[in-house]
Amino acid sequence: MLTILFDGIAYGMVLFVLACGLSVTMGLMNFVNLAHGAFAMLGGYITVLLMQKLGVPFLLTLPLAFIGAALIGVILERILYRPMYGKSHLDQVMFTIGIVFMAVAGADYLMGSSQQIIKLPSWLQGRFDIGGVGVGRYRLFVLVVCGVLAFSLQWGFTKTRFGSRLRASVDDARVARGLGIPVNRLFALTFALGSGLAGLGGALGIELMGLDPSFPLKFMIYFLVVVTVGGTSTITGPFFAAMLLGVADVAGKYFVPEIGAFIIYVLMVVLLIVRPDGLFAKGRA
Amino acid sequence: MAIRRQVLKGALGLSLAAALGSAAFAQDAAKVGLILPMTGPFASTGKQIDAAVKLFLAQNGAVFGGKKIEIILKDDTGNADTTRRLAQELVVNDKVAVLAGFGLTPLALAAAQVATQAKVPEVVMAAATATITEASPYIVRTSFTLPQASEPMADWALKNNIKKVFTVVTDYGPGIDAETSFANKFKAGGGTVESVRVPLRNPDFAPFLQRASEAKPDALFVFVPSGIGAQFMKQFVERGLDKAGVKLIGPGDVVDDDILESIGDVAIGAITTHHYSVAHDSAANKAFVTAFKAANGGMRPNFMAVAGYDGMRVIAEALKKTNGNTDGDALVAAMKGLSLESPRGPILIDPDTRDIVQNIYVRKTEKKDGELFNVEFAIIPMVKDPVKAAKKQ
Amino acid sequence: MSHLQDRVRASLQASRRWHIAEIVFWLIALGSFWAFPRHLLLMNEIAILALFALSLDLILGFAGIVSLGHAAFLGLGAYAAGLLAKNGMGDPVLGLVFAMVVSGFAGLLSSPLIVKGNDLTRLMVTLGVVLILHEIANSWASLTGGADGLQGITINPVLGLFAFDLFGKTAYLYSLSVLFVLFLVARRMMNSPFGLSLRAIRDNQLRAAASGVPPSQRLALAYTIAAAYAGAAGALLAQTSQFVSLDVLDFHRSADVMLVLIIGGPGYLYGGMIGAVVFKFLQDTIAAFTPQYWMFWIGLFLVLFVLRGRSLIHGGVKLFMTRLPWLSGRGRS
Amino acid sequence: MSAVLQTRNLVKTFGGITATDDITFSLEKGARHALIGPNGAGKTTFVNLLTGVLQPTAGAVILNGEDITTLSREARVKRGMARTFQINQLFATMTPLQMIALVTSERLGYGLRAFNVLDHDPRVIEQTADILARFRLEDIMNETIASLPYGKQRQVEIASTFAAQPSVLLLDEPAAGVPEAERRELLDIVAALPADVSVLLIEHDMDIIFRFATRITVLVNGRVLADGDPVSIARDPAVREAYLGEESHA
Repeated sequence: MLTILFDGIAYGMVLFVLACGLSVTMGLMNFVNLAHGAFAMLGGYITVLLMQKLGVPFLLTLPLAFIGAALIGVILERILYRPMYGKSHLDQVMFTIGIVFMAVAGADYLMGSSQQIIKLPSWLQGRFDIGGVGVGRYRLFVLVVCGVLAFSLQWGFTKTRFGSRLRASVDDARVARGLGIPVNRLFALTFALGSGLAGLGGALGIELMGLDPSFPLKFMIYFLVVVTVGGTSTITGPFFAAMLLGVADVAGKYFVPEIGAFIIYVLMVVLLIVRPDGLFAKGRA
Repeated sequence: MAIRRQVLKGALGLSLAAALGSAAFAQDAAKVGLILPMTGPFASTGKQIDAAVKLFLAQNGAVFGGKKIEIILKDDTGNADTTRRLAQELVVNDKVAVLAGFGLTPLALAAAQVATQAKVPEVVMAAATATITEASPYIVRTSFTLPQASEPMADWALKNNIKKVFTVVTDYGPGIDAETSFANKFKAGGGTVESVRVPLRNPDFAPFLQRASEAKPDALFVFVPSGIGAQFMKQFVERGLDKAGVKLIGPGDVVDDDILESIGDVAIGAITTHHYSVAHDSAANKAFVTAFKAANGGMRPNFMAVAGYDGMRVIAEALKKTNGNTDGDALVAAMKGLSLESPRGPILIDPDTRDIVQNIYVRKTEKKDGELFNVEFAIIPMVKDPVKAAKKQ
Repeated sequence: MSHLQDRVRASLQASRRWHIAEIVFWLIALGSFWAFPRHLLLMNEIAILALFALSLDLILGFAGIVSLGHAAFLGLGAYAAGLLAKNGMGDPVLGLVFAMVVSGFAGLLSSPLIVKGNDLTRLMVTLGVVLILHEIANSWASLTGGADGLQGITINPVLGLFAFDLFGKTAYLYSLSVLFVLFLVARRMMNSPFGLSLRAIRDNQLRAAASGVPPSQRLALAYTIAAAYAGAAGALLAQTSQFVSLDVLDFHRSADVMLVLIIGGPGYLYGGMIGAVVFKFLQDTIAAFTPQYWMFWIGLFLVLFVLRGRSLIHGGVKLFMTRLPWLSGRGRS
Repeated sequence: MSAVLQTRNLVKTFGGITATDDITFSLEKGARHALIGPNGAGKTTFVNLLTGVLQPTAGAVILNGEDITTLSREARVKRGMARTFQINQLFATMTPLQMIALVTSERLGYGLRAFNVLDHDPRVIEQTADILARFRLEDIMNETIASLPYGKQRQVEIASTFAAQPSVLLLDEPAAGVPEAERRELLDIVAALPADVSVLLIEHDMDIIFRFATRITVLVNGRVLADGDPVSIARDPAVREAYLGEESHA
């Protein structure tokens, strides 16, 4: 029972790291980025390649996955995404679906269509018991890493100057510009951070979610659920949304495996009907 | 500009080849429409079969019964509607004598009606749900059926003191086939079974494996499509099920030779029943494996490849028997009852069901010379598809 | 009757008059039957895709609703028609009507989710609905055949006269006829007061409400009609292939149809049809050269298209279409 | 009393902020009533409450004796309340003719007729032609609205509200953003509005206010500060301090 809760939380944590970047970019520029998962996939493949081809240890590949995805994120933001900000949501959707398609086919071309597999260091394999609760070492590791990340993001978002400027811009980009906040640069930075986090999430998620070229499509819905349910103006919103989703998904499959696959979608549609502006929205559409 | 020129060149080349082809071989060509998923999640199936088909033709020449076999390869991306359309176009436009390939059950079924209407043999080289051959009198199968591979597992388990089994299968045709055939046989022999089905698009096995571990079974019977087998095996070990003494058993898909190496050591000790292992100990197989690896950059052939190889051989033998007559009924009649020595051992096309009859081997995954293999240690000779066999009685 | 009234009447009339290009368009569509006998199957697919895109145009082009899950209604229609035929009622027209009713009803039921909320919520809800349907179709194997697809569909001859053949002759003419009839209906609707009110909502919801147009009611209705149209496309798919697979509910169906409509340009009814021709042609051509990676080229095409190509392509289309008076000033970009 | 539009103790709060604070207001039949106040006084919120864009926290809105507080926007239009917006809100891809024909057909209740065509209905044609003529739009009736100059667009917007045959018309800064050259024509149109239509004018421009208004209500901080004829309002010291004082700063 507790093991299921634990598994769910670990799963939710990865979802959070994967999706939180998306929530900030969506809130900041009101930009619908369906291609977020492509950055996650990129991070995943960076880890796979580094480990398989160069024998880089797993832990070391994680920051590299972050940096790689962030770097590509910045470049794409500069040359491709920026002209899209002013366009309609429909255009943004089409554009980012295009990116997803390219990423999926590109990954297939470069890496092959099969599931990628990595070998974790032995200290991350297996599990141990804490008071009768089976705890997977890797899941615990993920939980700690993502937990620390979530806390530092929350701290950065609420306590630092960067954070307060970001919040001001998310609230109202026009006013923020008026106050002399360099919203564009801020957004590029945030986009990089968001893509980087996605990359890191993708790398961490290989063991839990698998990694193959269809990753961006398969998980698009999960990211979007986290963002829509959690709202786009806080860190805590998506965090709790991801937790809820992770636990509900895992618990649902455990207790009622027959309908396990439905739970997340039903949950989302119900939440959207009850709270169309997100679970934690404060009256802002 | 450069791209355009290339495109033009390509187009020119193609049409030229087509023109020449139809002129030179109009009388003595037998076209085979090979429909495979070359892209998408099941691309590895397509690649294996395509490579095996090419290997067969390279080894044996392409002329049988006075007809030169000409392969037209089409990619259906694993999408059943496309399969149906491609099959129809191949029959109508290209006038193929045989349809072959079919990576998944729905794809094979989608083409069944075309085969019946056009009276063209459909040689199924991969799809493994038992009922497929009943969808059309023109379907001949050279792969295997899941009940065929799963039932012997139940026998083996009962004999080896396994009393309680937890089954985890992917929730689609083949998975359900594997689960029911295993469970029925196992229960009939006095064992107890608990089952869960995993959604086809499942990102995380944790909750299912958790249930499995709480059930404390003697063995875990698993069927998942070969691509996600690795993920399953790792989580199986991560959850400590192997240390708890739970045996991993099932049909051989989960330890597919093609990806066994990348699954890694977690696979060691898995007991599976299947019709082909790359480690099968026979001269024919050694020759096959060596030639296959040489032609494909070291890629191991798996059970898909052997089915593609034998499928081509069945077509070739049928052409020989009919002396080049490409009439569909004649070809199917010629295929019925064909008995061959395949790299996997002896095989027979059952004249009643047009399905394959073959040895099923019990194997254990082991490490040999630094490589992982499914090593065969017992044989159940010439197994018929049990589902259709039961129906007849 | 004043002179001004005559002019008003003339202007209103002009907006729905048939243009020669339209007639030519349909003649070409019919003529292709004899011109390309080897490609009837592909042309049948084009006609079905065109109908599906037309249905999306009704909500996206005319009502401005962005949907990522339009395949939900395609799939429902396909399964509805397929199941009806499987259970002994194989008359194609009956199946078509049944599919339209089922899908339309589903559209009506889900419309409250669509009319409220912003673009993002709509994207999510539409995507969610189609995913749920996909899961249902997958799990409820006793009804739908699950991942194996719906087998054993037998379709009677159209009107009891024309049996479906392997060459796709009947299939193409049947699909084209259905497309044409439903197009006529749509054309009439979009030139009616109702159609005008949809355009009003799309152009400016604030002003529409302030002009006495109830947006929720109209959007719900448009959504229902579009769902029924998508259901018809699904029925055609099921009937002409005598087979239904889970793929009809797949995400790529929704994405493809959006792409199709964007290529042709939304909001003037022909966009979906032109887009369907271009899309299938592209798919076939690209797939012939790089069978493995055509998805990449489609993606690249999309990106470039949205970034700058649209004005280029639509410039050409518009130049041609500006002759159509009822098109004037439509292109929304 | 012949009030066509009234509010009773209307309150609207956003979070902790009270934007509309207990406003009781009445618009007489045939009046030319101006609503003025400094920026942030709550004029726009008040108009949104009247037209149904926002729902009040407390209080009631009464139109021609009927409580319309909970009615939708479009239902209020049907009952005779039309408005223009501070920034033009038009159907950019339509022609003026189409826009006016649309409003007319909606007023006649044709909106759900999916298989009729407009040019078959003499009433739509007659009334559309009538509005086009009255607002001098004949020459541009077949142009795309988006391509018209801003002043003309304003004219189209006012004309389209008249197609709804309102008894109450809310004009939100009708001259705002209109270039000087086109202003005169627009103001002439406002001046020539039929006398039986009651007009509520929300304005900043004192010239316009004193040219048209027969009565003025001053809003400050969401409250009615003063209410009366133009002369008494102009003399009111509280108004001068609160409103005109700030006006001179701006």
